Amino acid sequence: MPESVIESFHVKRLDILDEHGKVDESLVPTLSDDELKKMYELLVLSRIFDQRALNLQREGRIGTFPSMMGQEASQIGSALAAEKSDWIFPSFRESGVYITMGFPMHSLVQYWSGDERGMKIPEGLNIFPLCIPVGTQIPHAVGAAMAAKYRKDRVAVLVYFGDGGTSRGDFHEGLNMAGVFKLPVVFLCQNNQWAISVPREQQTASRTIAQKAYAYGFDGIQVDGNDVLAVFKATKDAVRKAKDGGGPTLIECFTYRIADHTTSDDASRYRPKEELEMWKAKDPLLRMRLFMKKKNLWSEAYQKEVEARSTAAVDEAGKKAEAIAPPDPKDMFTYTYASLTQRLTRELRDF
Amino acid sequence: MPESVIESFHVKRLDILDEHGKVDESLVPTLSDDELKKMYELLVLSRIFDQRALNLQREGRIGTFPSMMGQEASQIGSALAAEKSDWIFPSFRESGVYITMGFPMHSLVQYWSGDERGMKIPEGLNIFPLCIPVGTQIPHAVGAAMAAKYRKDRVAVLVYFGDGGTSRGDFHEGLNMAGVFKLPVVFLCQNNQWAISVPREQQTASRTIAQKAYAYGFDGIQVDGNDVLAVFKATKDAVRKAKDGGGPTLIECFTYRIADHTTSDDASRYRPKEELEMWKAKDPLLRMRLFMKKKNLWSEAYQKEVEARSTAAVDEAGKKAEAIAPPDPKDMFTYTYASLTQRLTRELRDF
Amino acid sequence: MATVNMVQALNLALREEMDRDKDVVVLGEDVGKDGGVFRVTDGLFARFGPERVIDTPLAETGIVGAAVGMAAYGLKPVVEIQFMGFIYAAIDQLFSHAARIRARSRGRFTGSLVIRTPYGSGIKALEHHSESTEALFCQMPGVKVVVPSSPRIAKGLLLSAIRDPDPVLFLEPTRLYRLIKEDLPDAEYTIPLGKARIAREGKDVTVIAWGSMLHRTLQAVEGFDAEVIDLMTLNPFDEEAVLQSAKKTGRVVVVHEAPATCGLGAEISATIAEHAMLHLKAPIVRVTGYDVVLPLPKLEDYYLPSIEKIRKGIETVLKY
Amino acid sequence: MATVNMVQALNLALREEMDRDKDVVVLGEDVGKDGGVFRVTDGLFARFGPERVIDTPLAETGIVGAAVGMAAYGLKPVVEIQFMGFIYAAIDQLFSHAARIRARSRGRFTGSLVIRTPYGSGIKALEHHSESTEALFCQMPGVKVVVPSSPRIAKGLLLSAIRDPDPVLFLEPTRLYRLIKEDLPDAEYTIPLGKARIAREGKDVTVIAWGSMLHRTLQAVEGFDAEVIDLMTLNPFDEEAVLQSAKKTGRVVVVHEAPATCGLGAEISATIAEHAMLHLKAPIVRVTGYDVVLPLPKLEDYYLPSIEKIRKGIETVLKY
Ligand SMILES: Cc1ncc(C[n+]2csc(CCOP(=O)(O)OP(=O)(O)O)c2C)c(N)n1
Ligand SMILES: Cc1ncc(C[n+]2csc(CCOP(=O)(O)OP(=O)(O)O)c2C)c(N)n1
Ligand SMILES: [Mg+2]
Ligand SMILES: [Mg+2]
Repeated sequence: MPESVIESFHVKRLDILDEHGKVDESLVPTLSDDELKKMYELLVLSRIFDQRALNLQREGRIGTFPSMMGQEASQIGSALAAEKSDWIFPSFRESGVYITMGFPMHSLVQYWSGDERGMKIPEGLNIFPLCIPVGTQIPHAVGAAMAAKYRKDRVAVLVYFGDGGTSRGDFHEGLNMAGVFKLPVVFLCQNNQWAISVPREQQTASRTIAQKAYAYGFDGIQVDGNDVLAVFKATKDAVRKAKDGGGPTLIECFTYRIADHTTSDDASRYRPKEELEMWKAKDPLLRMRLFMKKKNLWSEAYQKEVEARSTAAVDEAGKKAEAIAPPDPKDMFTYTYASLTQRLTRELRDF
Repeated sequence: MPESVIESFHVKRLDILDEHGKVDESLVPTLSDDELKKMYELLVLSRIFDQRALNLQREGRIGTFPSMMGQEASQIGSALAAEKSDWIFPSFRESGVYITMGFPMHSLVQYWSGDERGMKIPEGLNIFPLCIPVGTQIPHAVGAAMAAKYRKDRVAVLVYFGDGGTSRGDFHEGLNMAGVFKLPVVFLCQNNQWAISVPREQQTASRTIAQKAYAYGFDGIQVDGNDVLAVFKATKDAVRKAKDGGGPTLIECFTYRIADHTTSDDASRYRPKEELEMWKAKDPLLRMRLFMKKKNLWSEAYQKEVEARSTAAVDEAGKKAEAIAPPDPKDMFTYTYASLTQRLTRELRDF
Repeated sequence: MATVNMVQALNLALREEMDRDKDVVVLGEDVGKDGGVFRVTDGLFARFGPERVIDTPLAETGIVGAAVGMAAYGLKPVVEIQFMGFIYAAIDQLFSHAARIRARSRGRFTGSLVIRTPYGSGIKALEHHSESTEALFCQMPGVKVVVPSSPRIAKGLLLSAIRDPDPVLFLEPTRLYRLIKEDLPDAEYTIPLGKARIAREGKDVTVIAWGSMLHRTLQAVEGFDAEVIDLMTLNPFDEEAVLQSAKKTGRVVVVHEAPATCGLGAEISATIAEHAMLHLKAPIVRVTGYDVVLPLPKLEDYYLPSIEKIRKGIETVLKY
Repeated sequence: MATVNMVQALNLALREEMDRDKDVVVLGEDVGKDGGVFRVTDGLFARFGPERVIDTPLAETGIVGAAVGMAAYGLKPVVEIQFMGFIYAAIDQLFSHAARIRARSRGRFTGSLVIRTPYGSGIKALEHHSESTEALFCQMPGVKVVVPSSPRIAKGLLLSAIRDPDPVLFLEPTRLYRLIKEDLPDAEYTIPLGKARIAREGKDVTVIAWGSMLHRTLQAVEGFDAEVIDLMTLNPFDEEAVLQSAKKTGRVVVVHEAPATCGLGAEISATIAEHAMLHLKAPIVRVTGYDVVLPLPKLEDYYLPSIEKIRKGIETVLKY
């Protein structure tokens, strides 16, 4: 009767591919050579897109931009685990997710240049526009999952957020609902160790982000977020579990934000250089390359070819975006309501 | 390297006094006979006050009232563990907490009769007015604890909320901050199994409320909320830990709402009768009486005397409240701002 | 032909629309087994089951946020917020997302959802149970705000709200829930959003009101040749109807229970002062609640616009 | 005598007040080591340490809710919300508690806190970084709302806001952060809340503005004999000053970047239409943003009241 233990939890961590390209064969997801190459090529493409965006910003051709450098494995690994019919709710740093899901790169450039037309979501693609108020996209994903469950559609919903996002009430209310209704959601936290200048330990006192799932009655797992194979496997498993009615999963991708928070930020004000250097060595592209090489899937020539192809695609996207005529000022009246109100009609007339 | 366990938790439950008045001697808090009697008498007084309030409501002399019946041990046991200098943030059902802290009963009656003057907090009493928006008092407690810590005051902050309150973002953001800053807060959840018509299992999928603490990096414990000794001990320990710089604790008082949600509710619409009967047998007053009897601290005469004294005090409070002259209508202009604005001055002039 | 009060009318609207369109789902606190604290969703749980009449955890942000996701997916969520005083935690989701997702996604996703909530004073309730902050929501482009004034109107407006492609905040005056009974036509009918209603024709003065204040106003205008406008949709409100009447009578009184400052009366008055000024014979008078923290029941009646205060307002403008 | 921009002026105000009163603490996201994303709290962390300059988790509800508790305990919390677009999650705590705790506790506890936040458009920022929803907050009794229009004014108003016994929402126009430099007197000075300022004397028309729109207005009135009022405190606003000027000139234009509907311009216009109508020679014109979802940078300039639009408004009322 006295003091008794009534519940116990064990938080797991998944690592498959280490910094030296060594893998745990027992855990490597079964992927064809082509699939591995596609995976690697998306890592490279995202990196090149990201670098280009940073340049465009420096040249003043786009506005403030949040770099995803260092988080490629977390984004590509997870997005590749989703099917086209699944629903994706990104945060604001997920260029890699948009690219992997087939969202046009030139639209991303157009959007970041301050043109809302870039966020027109192509029909047939179930990805939400990016979400800037931190964590607020989480309940949207939960609602979409409720709808999918009600319609008996076999879809999983993936929602992305950062370590900072886990502090918001939206995170709590969303995950709690997902637990109560056993919804097909995969909660993907990219714990990149920083929320602008606030380090992970000051964001929450819990040892891991993954363990927060147990507050909601479902499992959480931490994965090496710079290990694209581990992220892919964990997400694939969670997506399957979701579709099989097993309910939600929280995946903590343990990774790092290599760049400044955004182009308006100066991380040197608050972030120790050594930490940055330490993480640069864990580069997700590098270790994947070493792994591919061992499998004879990688060569200098191949690398050059992939980079050239990616650069060409990014050039193309940039050109295409710049070629778009500026929006008609009257465009701002178009989408506030389905149809113009009396007042908007007057305002438009006098515009 | 592969799948490894990186964190484990064990959620404990504390039971000391069972339904038959049997105690676990190894855990009984050391309380003098007078302290035990005071404890018991507060249980009785709260019960009698609660019954009276329900009658006053039926007679139309006060408005909607939320009964605390069944939760006396959770409220009195925890409030007795606080010192007068500690800060208390009740929810809306905590008549027993107000009474234990020495808040005048006639003021409670006055407040529930629809007169805000009843919530005038006496100087020297650090208790907040009751809080109706569920869960929103939690961040206030956290802020008060930050202030106390900054001032280096040796105080603990107790905040009360229900099982439903744990679903709100305010709960999450508050507990997370308390964990990060290691604040002297005791989070007291009265899990009375219902949030109006929503049963505990539909409020959250976690097996316990206590385990939610681990999402914030501190300990949670479940106690038998109908066991005043267990509640007292757990709270006392948490208060000491808080004052010693050990940080926050989440205490789940596992109890039951015997009455309807409020006098405007009809629980028979949604609640199984058997469940209610089952819990009535766990009455917190009954088991304390049996325990006191074993210790020769209880007799029929004592019971009669305590009830008579309590009834007299409640009669007195009722009379005092009813004797208060209705508020001056102009009173509503007094406390919106520290001083009247131009507009309020005009409105008051034309009133 | 059924004779019903507003609670029953709203319940009928929900039931009929859910029968008609299986994309309509209801969610909120205690809307299921309990049928809602005011019984507006009574019987829906039994009829449509827990997948369509969803008792949610106590989490207003999450509820409205989830509704945004449901609407994007293609459902028509009808959220109940238990009282308007508890809607503030949902404002972020409503303003930042429901109101903007159409614009943000360039029409691919819409925030086609309804948030129903009891509102207003006059039922001697606890703190936070008498809020009337409708103007907060009229300010946000992308949001529509509707207030019915009778059972028949409530049913017609709720059907329109559910079928509307934009997010609609549907405010239900608690004072009217059971105050009035009305006959409902058997045939389905809707009342368009964005249109006001002349509740009473008149020549000397225009009095504009909505919800429970409309009834006080109709009592107050006895003996005056007053035109009474029931605004019904607060945002976007029917400027044309308001301006037309203001130009006709040249005298305007706006009545609402919210405090004067930045209440909807301010917008109505400003619109008239901008577009009908030359037709005005008198100042535009607002008869409203005071700019104070809403008092508890004992002083509630002193806070609210009374019939006397409304008459005084009318007499003031008629002096000119 | 220091010549500073608004960021520096605000920083000085915080530093001096924290030196003077150790109950003043600063909290928010990135206010510590980083000194705030606009550097308003730069150097405070080094000077006052982590107990007084508190980097919080990313939780707007919790931050403002905690400030309510701190204020009740006796501190003077100065909260920074990183952008006004992220304040909505804090509205519940601000409206339900900060604004009411004085009334609820009958004066025992007060919501004496300041919420600073950058606001307004014109810096080509991302979505949610250009909000101007000041009128939302002017509507809630118990809350004060302040907007500075220059470095000197910013410092004086912030000191008053921190010392004010009621909750103050202090809106900092991002467009002005570094646009203007001004000399600050060395001696301590404050600028009282609730009082407007005649920024320019004139006879033919009264133009009312605040924050960054004040500067456009001052440029726009060139060549007109216009009186320009810098409102400075939006709630409670200086009715007397506004009415006095309106009665003097008989013509009023209100300028703000928020959409017209239920913007503060509506309240100002309604107040004049109620209390100075007989002195008016022309309709009251509002020059505002459009009632649309705030466009992204490419269309920002088309959304905002331009000098031309303001001049057109003035010409309109001068026609009468
Ligand atoms: C609700 C809200 N508050 C503040 C901000 C400003 N802001 C933008 S990103 C950010 C930090 C987010 O950190 P995290 O969630 O870890 O994502 P990361 O930036 O690391 O990808 C902040 C504070 C915001 N966008 N939304
Ligand atoms: C934010 C908010 N939403 C809804 C309500 C209406 N309401 C009052 S009490 C209650 C249930 C609270 O349940 P719980 O937290 O378990 O406390 P209990 O009533 O069981 O003591 C609800 C939904 C409220 N007061 N506040
Ligand atoms: Mg981060
Ligand atoms: Mg409960």
